[in-house]
Amino acid sequence: MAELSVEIAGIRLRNPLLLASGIWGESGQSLAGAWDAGAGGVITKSIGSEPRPGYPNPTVEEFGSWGMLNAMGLPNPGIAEYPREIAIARDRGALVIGSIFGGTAEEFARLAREMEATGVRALELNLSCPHAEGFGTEIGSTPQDVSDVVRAVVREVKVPVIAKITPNSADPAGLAVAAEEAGAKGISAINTVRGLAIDTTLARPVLAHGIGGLSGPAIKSVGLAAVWQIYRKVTIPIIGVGGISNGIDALEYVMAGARAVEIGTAVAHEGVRVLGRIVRELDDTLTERGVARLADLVGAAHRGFNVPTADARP
Amino acid sequence: MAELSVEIAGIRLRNPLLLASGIWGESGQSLAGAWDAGAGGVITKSIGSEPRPGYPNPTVEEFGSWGMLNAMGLPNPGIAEYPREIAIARDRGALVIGSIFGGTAEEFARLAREMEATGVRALELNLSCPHAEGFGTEIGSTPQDVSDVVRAVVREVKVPVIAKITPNSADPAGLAVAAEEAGAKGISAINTVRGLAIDTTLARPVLAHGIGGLSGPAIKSVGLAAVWQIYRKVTIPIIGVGGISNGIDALEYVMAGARAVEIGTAVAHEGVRVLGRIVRELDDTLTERGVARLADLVGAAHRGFNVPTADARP
Amino acid sequence: MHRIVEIEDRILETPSTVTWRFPYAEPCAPGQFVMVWIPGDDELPMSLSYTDGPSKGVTIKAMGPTTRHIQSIPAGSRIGVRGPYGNQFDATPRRLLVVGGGSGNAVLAPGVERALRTGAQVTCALGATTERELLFSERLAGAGASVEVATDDGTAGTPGFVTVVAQRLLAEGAFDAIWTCGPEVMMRKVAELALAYGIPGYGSVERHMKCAVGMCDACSLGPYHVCLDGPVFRTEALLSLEEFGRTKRDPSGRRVPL
Amino acid sequence: MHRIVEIEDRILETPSTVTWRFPYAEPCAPGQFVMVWIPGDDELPMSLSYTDGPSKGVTIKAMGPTTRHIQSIPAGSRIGVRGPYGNQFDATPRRLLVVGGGSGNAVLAPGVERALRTGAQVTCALGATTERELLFSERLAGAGASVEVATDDGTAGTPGFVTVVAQRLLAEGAFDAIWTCGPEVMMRKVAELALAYGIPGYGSVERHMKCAVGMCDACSLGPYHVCLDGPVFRTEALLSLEEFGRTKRDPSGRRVPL
Ligand SMILES: Cc1cc2nc3c(=O)[nH]c(=O)nc-3n(C[C@H](O)[C@H](O)[C@H](O)COP(=O)(O)OP(=O)(O)OC[C@H]3O[C@@H](n4cnc5c(N)ncnc54)[C@H](O)[C@@H]3O)c2cc1C
Ligand SMILES: Cc1cc2nc3c(=O)[nH]c(=O)nc-3n(C[C@H](O)[C@H](O)[C@H](O)COP(=O)(O)OP(=O)(O)OC[C@H]3O[C@@H](n4cnc5c(N)ncnc54)[C@H](O)[C@@H]3O)c2cc1C
Ligand SMILES: Cc1cc2nc3c(=O)[nH]c(=O)nc-3n(C[C@H](O)[C@H](O)[C@H](O)COP(=O)(O)O)c2cc1C
Ligand SMILES: Cc1cc2nc3c(=O)[nH]c(=O)nc-3n(C[C@H](O)[C@H](O)[C@H](O)COP(=O)(O)O)c2cc1C
Ligand code: FES
Ligand code: FES
Repeated sequence: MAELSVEIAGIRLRNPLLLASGIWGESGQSLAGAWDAGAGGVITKSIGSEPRPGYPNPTVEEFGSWGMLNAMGLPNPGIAEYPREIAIARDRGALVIGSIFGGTAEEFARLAREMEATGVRALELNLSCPHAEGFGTEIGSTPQDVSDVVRAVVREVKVPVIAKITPNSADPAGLAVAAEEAGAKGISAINTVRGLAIDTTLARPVLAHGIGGLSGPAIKSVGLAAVWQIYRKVTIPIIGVGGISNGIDALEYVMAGARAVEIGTAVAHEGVRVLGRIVRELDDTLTERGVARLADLVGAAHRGFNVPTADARP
Repeated sequence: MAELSVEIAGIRLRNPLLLASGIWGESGQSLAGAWDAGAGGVITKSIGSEPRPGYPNPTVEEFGSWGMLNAMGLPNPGIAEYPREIAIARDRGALVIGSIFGGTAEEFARLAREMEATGVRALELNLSCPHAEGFGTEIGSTPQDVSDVVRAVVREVKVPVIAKITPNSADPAGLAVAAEEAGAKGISAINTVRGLAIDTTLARPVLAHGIGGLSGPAIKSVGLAAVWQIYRKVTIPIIGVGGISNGIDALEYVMAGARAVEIGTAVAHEGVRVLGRIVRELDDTLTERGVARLADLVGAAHRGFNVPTADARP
Repeated sequence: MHRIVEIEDRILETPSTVTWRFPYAEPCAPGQFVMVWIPGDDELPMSLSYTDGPSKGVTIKAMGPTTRHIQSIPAGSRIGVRGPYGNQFDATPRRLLVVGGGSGNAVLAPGVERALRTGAQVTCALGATTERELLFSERLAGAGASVEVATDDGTAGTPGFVTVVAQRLLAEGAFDAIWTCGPEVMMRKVAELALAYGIPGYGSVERHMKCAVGMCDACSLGPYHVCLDGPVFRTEALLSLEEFGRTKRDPSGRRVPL
Repeated sequence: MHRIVEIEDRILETPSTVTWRFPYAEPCAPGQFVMVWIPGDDELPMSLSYTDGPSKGVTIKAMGPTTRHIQSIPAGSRIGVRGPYGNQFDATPRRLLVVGGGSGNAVLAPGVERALRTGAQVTCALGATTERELLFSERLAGAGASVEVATDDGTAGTPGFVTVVAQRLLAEGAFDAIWTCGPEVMMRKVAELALAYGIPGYGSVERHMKCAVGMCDACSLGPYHVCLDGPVFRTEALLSLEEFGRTKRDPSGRRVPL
């Protein structure tokens, strides 16, 4: 048994696996189920000011077993209804992180206050949904935007604030630096990658919304690159997200610089027992390799690594 | 037999399939081979001012059959040596498009003049390599940069100029608009998506350069999203690139708004005969569906499509 | 991945219900559902009313805008299909009681046919609001089931609720299993009967669906997800859920009365 | 994908050549190569000198910085391997003449062993600069090949070039096929002999490699790519190439003299 517990933003997690936002996150019993299945913590669906039905179906298109496109449209019951769901999960002992999204820094701040009041242990700000007009990436695509939102939220709440960063950026690390300077205590990276699928027999996009977000194994390398670059620029802990479906994937993120990871698409078809499986795989791998503490491996792939130049050879 | 020929930037292509830059593009005989295999045109490796060996190996890591990460480091023989390779391809009748990369707008302009003198029919500006320090994305990540480079090049040459845009941006369409306004006659989208792979037994990145670029089926939806968004913002023709490996993939790009497409990673293992295969598949599909001219389908997926709102339902 | 198929056959089953047959090669089992995409309109979960052979089928009742629109879509039209998803009805009962209401009969039909083919004795209690809306009573009788009918307005069979018929059948005969599908108040009643008679019960349940692959939480029902753990549940499990027969979640995830 | 394996055995074949054995489950054939990654250093193409069983092998001659470094890497070290890539030697000759030079002998060895196992008569002409650098002559003689040797300095076998021995063997005996691997000037000579005697010839060729999957163009050789169409080519095809035995491309793609 390796020591899998880690600390992020002042919170000790029994293991580094968090249920990603938007997955099993509308109902308190689902959050509790993910906790019971072995998650180190659960992140709620991103919650907004009002109930929001999301986009019409189709909202999801799967690509083989290596990728998934979705445009849910941030459906959520709204902050007024949601506390009862969090209460159910907390009553079952779950460590809950509350995710919120808004259209302005002020809206984020207001939601943050209400979310904090539910007893969540931290807030994750969704600054990165690639397909919601007026939210998400649109508000999180420049360092200035990120900074404004994080600053407004940090002023309002006592719980640690985690900024969830988009990969759809020339410089995700620059966004993370802006979040850190504005007072964020952690960075989650990444949200989905902007994508689209077209059905050629119908000559139309498959998803009702057209543009969606790519997730699953296809984006693992994209998330790893973001975590890698962010690790070199910030000192606050990083939570890696994107394409993790087994213990080795999780370890790749840890070595790239993540202190914890989130699991999203891997829950599809398998359900939350995937969380327990990945925890076990991580434990087995570390034990097999004689590593006592997972935390010692955070950023391990950076040690001794130098970027070569293209002129290194004749 | 459907009519597959298309016109981009004033050039008529016998079919819409171009060999992508960096694939079979160092040697004139390889370019000629791609032409003989059925390409509508061939794009050279991105050529710079000096010979450049590129990064040390490993430069490539494959993910199953759905993705590939590379960091070649823009190896190229340099603009002084390269004209003899183009001459070989042109002597065999190939329609050649010359790709160039530089560190400044002035360097691009100088290279463009020299590349034009080789008799290429158009120039593609690589504003989008995600892993070459000081080139590529670093110079093509803001509309201002794109505009400066395109403007400097357009001033120097008579052949049409095509700007190759990065997907590693909050707003690829904004980059395309900047290129159009600066005088570009076409947009290629996309180059590879920034990615990284780590080997956990060694605790180090797999590629010698660390960060690389993801290509292949994994990024098809990302390229489609970029083409879709660019099509809604520019009037110049778009060349779709990213993850195309069969006729249906190519058709998806056309319906998203591409007038031609480029084939890169699909050449791996199969060789350039993949180009002939995709042309045949495209032809068969159109014939089967009773479509006389491919050009009629450009942007077809936009017709009648409206983005729904998330509040469309109760 | 969505597969685009052509509706090869369109059968008007009742004034408000249509069956679509379409080619679909994936193996499907009675109880499973597919997501049916009407291009330009919505994508909806539909249980398979025909699960055998290369041509599958769904039977769709007009409930709201999309299912109403569906009634007028002609054969030859193209639809998107993905799936099948979910679990199936137990394949092994020997003496089976089936209690269906409304479009629930369509969900039960292929399982009944399979049970009959494997030699089971099947008794069906099928309900509808009125005779013209009665679904698949002839199909199932023709397949060899013993069929009893109930209509709310008494235009066919026993007047009143089908659960009354079910109660009588349970009092008269012996059964190894009960299957049910229909309005949840009806299914709750059947579940209680199953409990009272000590017979294993199975009910197919509907909740709002989006992903259909157990990820988005839209279809959550207590600790379950209908798309992943269902749509067929043991009726005992259903009875233990405070939500069953009382509330569901709307597309935003809010709890609303059923 | 790279697989990380441990070097289970390290054999010093000559003062400048080492063989690594490592577990590698992929099926491999004589003539094929793998990409061998020395973590922290380069990744290089290496033909397989052992292709059978769960443990494969490569035999590496010190040529430059990485291959020199390799000579001192101990057993138990971890390396990355991907592949196998490329084509293989023709499996069917009955009377085979093999002409190897330097580390080329390692490329030919597993094919010779396979030919002998399938009942072929194999005659090998193996060259080296000096006796101590002679590779695999005992391995191949032990496997049943008739082996003749040539050294540049005359310390073993016929003094001078191995092509002289080959020429004599061709004059004396009858062969269905000739295989060759070694310096390109040597291979060019063998190719000309094959042509003169009207015997099908096969040569394994080296070019700078990066992707190894036929994409980056680093290994282009006339219309071919060594990683995809080779490394084994018909010698007739090689003779028709102006580059063969004369020029190669450096890592930037520039043509440079061989
Ligand atoms: C597993 C499953 C199997 C089903 N099988 C059948 C069947 O075989 N035959 C049949 O006629 N109906 C079936 N339904 C119900 C059918 O999906 C709904 O009646 C249909 O979605 C109504 O859509 P609408 O747009 O016409 O109506 P709306 O006016 O939008 O809604 C009418 C009712 O349908 C529900 N509904 C709407 N969209 C969905 C959705 N995406 N998922 C679930 N419910 C929705 C609404 O909540 C409401 O209760 C099934 C539902 C599920 C979950
Ligand atoms: C298909 C193939 C099979 C080979 N099989 C063997 C073998 O079984 N045993 C053996 O000892 N050698 C083999 N080689 C050659 C071996 O790859 C080179 O000797 C080695 O790469 C030299 O690397 P270095 O860094 O030590 O030397 P450097 O000083 O870098 O170069 C020495 C020589 O090796 C060449 N070289 C360097 N890097 C590469 C590369 N990535 N690809 C190709 N050539 C390169 C250089 O161009 C130069 O000619 C093979 C090469 C190829 C293409
Ligand atoms: C169906 C679905 C819904 C999602 N909803 C949200 C959300 O509400 N808020 C959010 O921050 N991220 C959301 N995401 C993004 C995930 O949390 C995660 O960042 C992304 O999917 C990459 O991880 P994965 O590859 O493990 O899925 C959603 C992803 C999916 C697939
Ligand atoms: C090995 C390799 C080398 C590449 N080199 C270049 C290059 O020199 N210039 C360039 O503009 N794009 C280069 N690219 C990007 C491709 O042209 C293409 O945009 C990208 O790979 C996506 O297409 P694909 O999925 O079909 O490969 C390279 C891609 C690969 C895989
Ligand atoms: S429909 Fe998404 S979890 Fe069931
Ligand atoms: S090594 Fe890249 S094409 Fe052969």
